Amino acid sequence: MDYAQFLAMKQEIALLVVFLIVFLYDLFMPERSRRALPAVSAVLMLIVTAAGFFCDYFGVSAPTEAFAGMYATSPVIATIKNILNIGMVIVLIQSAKWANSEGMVMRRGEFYELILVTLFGMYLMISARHFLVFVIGLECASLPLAAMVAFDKSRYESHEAAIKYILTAVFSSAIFLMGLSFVYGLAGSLYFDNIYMALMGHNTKMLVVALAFVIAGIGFKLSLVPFHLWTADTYQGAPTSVTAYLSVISKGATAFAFLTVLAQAFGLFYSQVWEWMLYALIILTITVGNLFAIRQRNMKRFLAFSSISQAGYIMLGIIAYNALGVAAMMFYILVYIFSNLAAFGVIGAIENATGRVSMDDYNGLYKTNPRLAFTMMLAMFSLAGIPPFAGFFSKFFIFTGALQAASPAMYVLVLIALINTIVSLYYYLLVVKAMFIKDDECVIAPFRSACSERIGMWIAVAGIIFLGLVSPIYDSLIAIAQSSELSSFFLK
Amino acid sequence: MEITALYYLVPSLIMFCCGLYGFLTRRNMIAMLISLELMLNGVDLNFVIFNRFLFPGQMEGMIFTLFGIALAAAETALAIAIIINIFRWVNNIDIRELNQMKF
Amino acid sequence: MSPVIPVIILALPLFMFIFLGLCGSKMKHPVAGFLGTLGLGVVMVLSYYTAFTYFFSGAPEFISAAGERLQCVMFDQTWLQFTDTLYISLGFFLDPISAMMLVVITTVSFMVHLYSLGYMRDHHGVYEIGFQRFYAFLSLFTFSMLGLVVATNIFQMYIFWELVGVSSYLLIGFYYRKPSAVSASKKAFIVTRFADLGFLIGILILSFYTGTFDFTLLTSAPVEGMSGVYHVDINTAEGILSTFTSHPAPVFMGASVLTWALVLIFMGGMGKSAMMPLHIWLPDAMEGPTPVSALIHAATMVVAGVYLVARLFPLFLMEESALVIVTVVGALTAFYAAVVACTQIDIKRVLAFSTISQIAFMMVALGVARPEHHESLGYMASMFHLFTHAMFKALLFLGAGALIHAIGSNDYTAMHGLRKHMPITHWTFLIGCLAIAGIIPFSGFFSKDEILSACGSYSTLVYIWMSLVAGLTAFYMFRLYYLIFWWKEHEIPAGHHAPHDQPWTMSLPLIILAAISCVAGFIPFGKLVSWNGEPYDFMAHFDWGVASVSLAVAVAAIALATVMYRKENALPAKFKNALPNLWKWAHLRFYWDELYMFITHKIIFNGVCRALAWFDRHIIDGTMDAFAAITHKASDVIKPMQSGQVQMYTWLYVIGALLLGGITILCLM
Amino acid sequence: MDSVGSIILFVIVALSIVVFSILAVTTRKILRAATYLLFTLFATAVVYFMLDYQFLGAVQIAVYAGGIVVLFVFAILLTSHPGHNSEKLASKRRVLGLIASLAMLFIAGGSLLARCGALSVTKPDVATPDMNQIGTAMMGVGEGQYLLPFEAISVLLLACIIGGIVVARKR
Amino acid sequence: MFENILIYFVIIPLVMLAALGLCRNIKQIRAVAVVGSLGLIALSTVVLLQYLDMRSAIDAAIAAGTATEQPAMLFTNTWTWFAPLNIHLAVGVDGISIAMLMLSSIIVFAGSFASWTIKQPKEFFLWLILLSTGVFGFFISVDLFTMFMFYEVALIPMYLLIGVWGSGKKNYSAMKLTLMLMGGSAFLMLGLIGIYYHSAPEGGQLTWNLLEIVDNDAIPHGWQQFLFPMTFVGFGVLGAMFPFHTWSPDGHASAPTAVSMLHAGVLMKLGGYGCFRVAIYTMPQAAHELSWIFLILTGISVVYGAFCACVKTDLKYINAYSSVSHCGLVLFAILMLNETAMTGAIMQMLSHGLMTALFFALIGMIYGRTHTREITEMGGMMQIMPYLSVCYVIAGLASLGLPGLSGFVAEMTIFVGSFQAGMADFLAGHGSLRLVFTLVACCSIVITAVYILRVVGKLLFGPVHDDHHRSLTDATWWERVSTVSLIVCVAAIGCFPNFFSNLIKFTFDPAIFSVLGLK
Repeated sequence: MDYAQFLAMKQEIALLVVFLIVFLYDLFMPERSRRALPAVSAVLMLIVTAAGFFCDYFGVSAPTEAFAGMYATSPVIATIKNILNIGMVIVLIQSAKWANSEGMVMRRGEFYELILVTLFGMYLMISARHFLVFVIGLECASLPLAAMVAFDKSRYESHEAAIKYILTAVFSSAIFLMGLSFVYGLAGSLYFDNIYMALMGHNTKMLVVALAFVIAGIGFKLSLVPFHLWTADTYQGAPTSVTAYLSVISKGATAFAFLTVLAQAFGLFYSQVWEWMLYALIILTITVGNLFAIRQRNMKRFLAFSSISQAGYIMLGIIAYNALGVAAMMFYILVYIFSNLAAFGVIGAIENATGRVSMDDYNGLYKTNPRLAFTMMLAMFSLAGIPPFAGFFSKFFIFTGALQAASPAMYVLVLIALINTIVSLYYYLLVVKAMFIKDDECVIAPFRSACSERIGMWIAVAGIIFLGLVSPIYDSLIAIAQSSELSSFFLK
Repeated sequence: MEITALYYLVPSLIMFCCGLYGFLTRRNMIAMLISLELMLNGVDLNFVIFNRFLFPGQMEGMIFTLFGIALAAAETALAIAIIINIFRWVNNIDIRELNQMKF
Repeated sequence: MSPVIPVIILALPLFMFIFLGLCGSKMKHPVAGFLGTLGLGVVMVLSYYTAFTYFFSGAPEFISAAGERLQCVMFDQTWLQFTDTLYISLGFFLDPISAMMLVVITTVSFMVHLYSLGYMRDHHGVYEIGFQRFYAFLSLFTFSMLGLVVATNIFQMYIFWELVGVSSYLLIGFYYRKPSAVSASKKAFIVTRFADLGFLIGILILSFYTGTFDFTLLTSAPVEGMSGVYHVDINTAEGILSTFTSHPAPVFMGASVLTWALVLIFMGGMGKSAMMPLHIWLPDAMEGPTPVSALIHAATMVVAGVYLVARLFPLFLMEESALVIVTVVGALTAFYAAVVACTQIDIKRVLAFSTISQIAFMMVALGVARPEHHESLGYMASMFHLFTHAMFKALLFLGAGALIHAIGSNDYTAMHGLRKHMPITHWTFLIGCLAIAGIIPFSGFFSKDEILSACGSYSTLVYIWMSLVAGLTAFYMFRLYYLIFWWKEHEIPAGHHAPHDQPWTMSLPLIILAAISCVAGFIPFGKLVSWNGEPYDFMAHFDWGVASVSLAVAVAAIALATVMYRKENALPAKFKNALPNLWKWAHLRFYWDELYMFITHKIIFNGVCRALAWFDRHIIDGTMDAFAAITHKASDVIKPMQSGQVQMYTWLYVIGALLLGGITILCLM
Repeated sequence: MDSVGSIILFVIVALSIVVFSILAVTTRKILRAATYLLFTLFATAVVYFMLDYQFLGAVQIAVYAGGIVVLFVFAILLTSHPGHNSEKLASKRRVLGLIASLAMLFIAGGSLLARCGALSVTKPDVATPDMNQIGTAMMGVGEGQYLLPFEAISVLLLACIIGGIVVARKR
Repeated sequence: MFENILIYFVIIPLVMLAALGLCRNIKQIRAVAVVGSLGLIALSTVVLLQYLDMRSAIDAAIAAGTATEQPAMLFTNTWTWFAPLNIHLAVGVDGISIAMLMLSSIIVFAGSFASWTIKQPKEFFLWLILLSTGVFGFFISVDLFTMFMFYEVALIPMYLLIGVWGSGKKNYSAMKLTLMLMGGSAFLMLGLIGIYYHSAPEGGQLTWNLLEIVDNDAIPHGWQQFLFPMTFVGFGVLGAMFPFHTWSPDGHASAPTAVSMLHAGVLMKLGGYGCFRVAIYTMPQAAHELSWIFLILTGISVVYGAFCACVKTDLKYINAYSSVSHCGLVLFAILMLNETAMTGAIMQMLSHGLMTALFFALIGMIYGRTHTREITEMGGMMQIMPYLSVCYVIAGLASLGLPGLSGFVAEMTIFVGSFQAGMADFLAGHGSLRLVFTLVACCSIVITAVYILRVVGKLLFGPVHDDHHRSLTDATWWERVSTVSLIVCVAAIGCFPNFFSNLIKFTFDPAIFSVLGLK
């Protein structure tokens, strides 16, 4: 028994330490100091993040495995976790006002605890090299979220969203497990590496069905069409901070985990099976997400559909199946975190101040709250991929990664994705239009948003502006991706 | 006559499909959860069967089932908590009436 | 001769245009007019000096030892390089016809400048609005016209060709408050622009095959030992013909490519010179101030087409068919215009049709010119007629202007019996009429006679035809003359002055031009101008038979006019009633305008433009909008997916997962 | 060659799984559905026993039958109105549900049948893991040992407890 | 980084943006706009002069035997940006780019004056200058990535500029314009990435640098067949190529004055420039083989736009369709793959840029006074606002190709070049498509005259239509500055075309033509 193996899980441990501190802080501190809980958790996360960047997590410079290959970490994994950490910090900062609000005080501590646990679950998903760990990670990342979605007790929507979310989540995990049982039946093991080896030579219908179920199960978390239908309702109903968290962190983590699963367990079937499955799913996801986004008036619902189609773009990095694609995907996730959080920051600020979330409420926002409008506009432009904002670079790189394959099918796929960017530009511009061009009698009155919200938005805006222009960020990501253990799968 | 793995798989699969059917058709949310349990149970059975018949030397399937049961329990508990919450709001647990958010 | 003077000749009017255009509105009216006139006077003097030097100095670059007149490129500056060989240059080309044109243009232009000082103000001495602008435009026109005639290459000609078109547009539309003037100017520009399209394509064809725009390379050969000096050489034109025939595709749609090129170029000439069927703009152009009509639409610009054909005459000689087309177009136009002129009421319209008819005479003369017939007498005759016509037609127009200025109307019905009130106008007008009618010894007699004898030596049919037209000319001119100056004068309404002669600024040009019309016929034109530069003794070829016949025809026509219109009588009405349809058709110019209106408005504007605009808005733009609409529609169609029912969500989820697996299985099988 | 007794037992258990599953999802009375679920779970436990996984069978009965079903019953009693315990199913939904579940049966079953060669094996006669082995596996870090999932699921369960409390708490 | 003069074309606008942020009142904003655009004009002049100097110095060196050939571009410099993808910030100019830079700076200058009294000036100039940053960046870039980035930077401010400051159905137009142009750039992005992946021979270092791509000449033939249409259509949309031109009428009609000026004057040139610089430069064989498709489309554009302009009654619509026609001519000429025609195309870009900017400036000024753009509701403007009317006539004459103004030289160069190309094709038995469409395009000179004179006649001449208009005033001094600066440039090109022609022509890479066997 070598329990020292737990030391390989530095990031997870750091996170659990944060969790524990928050837990204890919430338990034992007097009510007055508990108001500082958001700040405490944000600072702690910030420390973890900074440690990730500056101390390289005490040496995760090479791929490491633990628990006989059940758990793995490597620079690329550490990086993606770091990216999630950054998003987490912003989410924590942005949630402060809401968490300290009247109705939330009772549940403030639990919110931070649960959110940290879900992040832990995502870490596990990313690092898992065994399906049991993966499943636990997946559940860990979804179940507490259901509780968080239901946090807004004063709003009926919150409950409806929660029940929709948890029912679909459990259902999808049933389907996923079904697929997994087939995989097990074929391979006789749940270790990714063993599956990879055992499936060599197999190409049965059972495998295809299993893959379809596995993809469906993970696609649920990524909100790939047609497994996405919970997304909009849940996003709309959930508290804004939770929605933000769901839309960026959860999605980013799952995307990367998805890649890991597909590459490391089913890498052999890339060109025969799952490339085509993803091909269809990406087209569906981008298109349907866009088509629904057009008609939305509720900002959160709107961003839900936008995030669905963004997930499609993220998937391009997976289907590219090369180091460029992985780097582009990480970069995309990073940029997406900042852009989406900027948007949610604005939505949250406005919701907290006025309780309004409809796009029509935003009419003429620029006249009264120019900075909020500007932030929102930058977020929209970044999401739409307009230079010089970061979204442009991430889109460009992800397309570049996808096209490295140079197959005609990939060109068609990218073309469809590109055409969809026009549709997406349309609805992002609708928001800009509402804020800058339209006018309304009942414009949201000028207000000063909370300090925490401002900090969150400033960080997000800085990211939107600088992430793309400052090239070392992407350069280092690509260096990491090229050196990663995933690269060895791409060659096979 | 020999009872092969295939025979064992039949009830498990049917259980899964029944659960699916129930989940898709029942109005009562708790009934839906019950159906979900059926599905999860079917899956568990699958694991066990595969383990026992095809890979008897190890116990991954069994362990997985063990964890699966725990997961099912956790899921159910949380789901029921939320359902009760809903019930407090609308005094009803008919899933079809939970459609305020749509389109 | 140094190139300084040519440069000044071109630059001064341009400068005057810019100067008057920019600063004119800040000046007093007379100052602007005076400056313009002065500038033009200087240009006129310099042009006279240039022409005189060219014709009479005997300098070796102008005339060879054998007495052949040479072509001299005074200067040539590359303006726009297309390829190594193809480039547009701006230069000054001096040869007999350009020297002659310098004189014509500056003379008439100066007269008009002078005349306008009086004309462009009302009876109380108040200047017209835009008086300065008027002079600026006149300068612009003069510049353009001078640039056109001294062009060293066909593209320079095209450039100035466009510029005169624009000047003409601006001047016709001078009274821009009058909708009729605006539409007339528009019509003039567009019709000539259409013709220029042909011109441009002709140039493109010609330049593609020959690889040059230069007239000197198209029609002439350099004179040994002197740079920039050339003489007309038929061998060059033959070389070009062989270039065309030796190309892989020498024939296009039944005609040789050279013919196509020449005919297209001639189309440009037809537009500017108002040949049928592109003549419709000229009568309308009379909406401009009368001095403008005199300058542009009688004396100078409208003969540009003739000048163009003359300039390329050696090339036209290479293609018999092209010359035949020139002849036919000219002959038909001459007759048509003459007939129409007999029925017009507006005196300027009569003069306009007369101009068309006379220019057609020049065209015919070029068309029938052949070296084998009297050494291309037609060419010389055409140029001669151009010269004399410019003078007497300018005279007639300026006279008409004096009448209009006095009466305030263009219709002869408002005039009648003015000979007593306006003696100077009367006598000068009469001289003009006699000149155009071809009565010895006025200038028109000589030039017309030469044209007729050139026709005669080419074909009897053309000769008889043109003689008939000459008779018609005499008839309608004297009809006009009698109607204006004879007949019973109108009552003068109380409080109005009787019409009277105009101030000296208007009378002096009339007198000068009348004097020139009287004596110009005696200029030994053949000695100065001939197609190949070799002097040509006209008197040696003079055909008294032709001369007497034409004189007899003219006299007979005048007599007929006298009988009919000497004083008010029933004859014209009887005549009109005898041939009502003919009269009506002629009066309405044989419905050419209506035909054009039909084509342009009904077919092109309504049929093409509106249809295209509709197509654009509804089909093309509709398609683009349809993309958006389809997207929205698709969004509506898939809306039920998001029904809010979890069970439907999961149903779709399952079906999606199963389809994903099922279809992949099917595809793999 | 299995004994007739085991065949009969299998048939009975399989039939009861099938029948009770169907009943559980078709019965109108929700409490009955919970009961049928209980029966199904019991039958499943019997299958586990038949496959020599005694520990698993015990867990199944204890956790599932004992824990979850009781939870269900409480929930049902908490949320049901007197006399309101039956539900009507829309036939359209039923058709859709039937389609989906039959398609699932067809595709999943078909894909299993496609591998019927490999699956047509009888129960191999090897010893199943005993409690000791299971315990070691749960606490080990080597190949085929599950300390990490074990620890992870504890975090998950903790989170679910917290979440459940927060959600269920009235305020 | 700052030793390269070209980079200042981006830095100056950025500095202007920063300065705008500090501005407190309209005077300061105006000062920033004017000083900045003057700085840009000065900068482009300096670049021009230095460029000519350097060219002649190299010529001398060649004559002396110390140099072998003229480099394709001068002032080249690259700074690594995204090293793994070999993306650089690469700059360099040749005569064409310089011409475009000068055009842009002049129009920015004129546009600043044309929006002297705009409401919300700070935001307006913010977007306007952001737009010009994109434009300048595009013209100085030789790296496909940065080029594309700047291209899109230039596109998006249009949405807000039209949406906020526009008129009429501005929302619809702004959206349509933005979406269609971004649609074009979708194809473009695909094409550019495709070019990148085939930019080097097997095993070579892939590159985004145009000059290297041209040197490598490695794009396989089959891929050219695919990538050429992508890039050409991508840029062609912005060049208002039929049938992708419909954003232009609505967009221009709704845009505020300075935006119309910049958009028609400069942005649409991005399309033509890109078609030439990217599509044809890098893929000459495909250009040669596939040019017929686009020749048909652009040939249609030329006459189609002109015909449509004939029936429109809204001044901006007329001018927008006229832009379709003129810009069609640009693409048309580029596709002739003939040096003369291409030179003409670039000159046409200059010419159209200037005169259409002038047109839009004037229309804006007239609209600002009369509050209508319907020519049926106006008339006799010459009596009311003679200065503006005269400028309008000059713009019209330039547009219909009056010698001495810029339109003539550009069109004639195009026609001569296209005709040469067409006849060469025809005589070599390659079909008569080029020839026929050259003749069709020539017809546009007549149609142009028709619609220009129609407008001039209805709008400026004739009696005053609406007596309320009599009280309107003529141009203010800032409007005069705006128009005069454009008119002077129009006349300068028209009077001294050879300077511009040589500037442009000199820089054509003969390699392209030798590939095609055309020179």
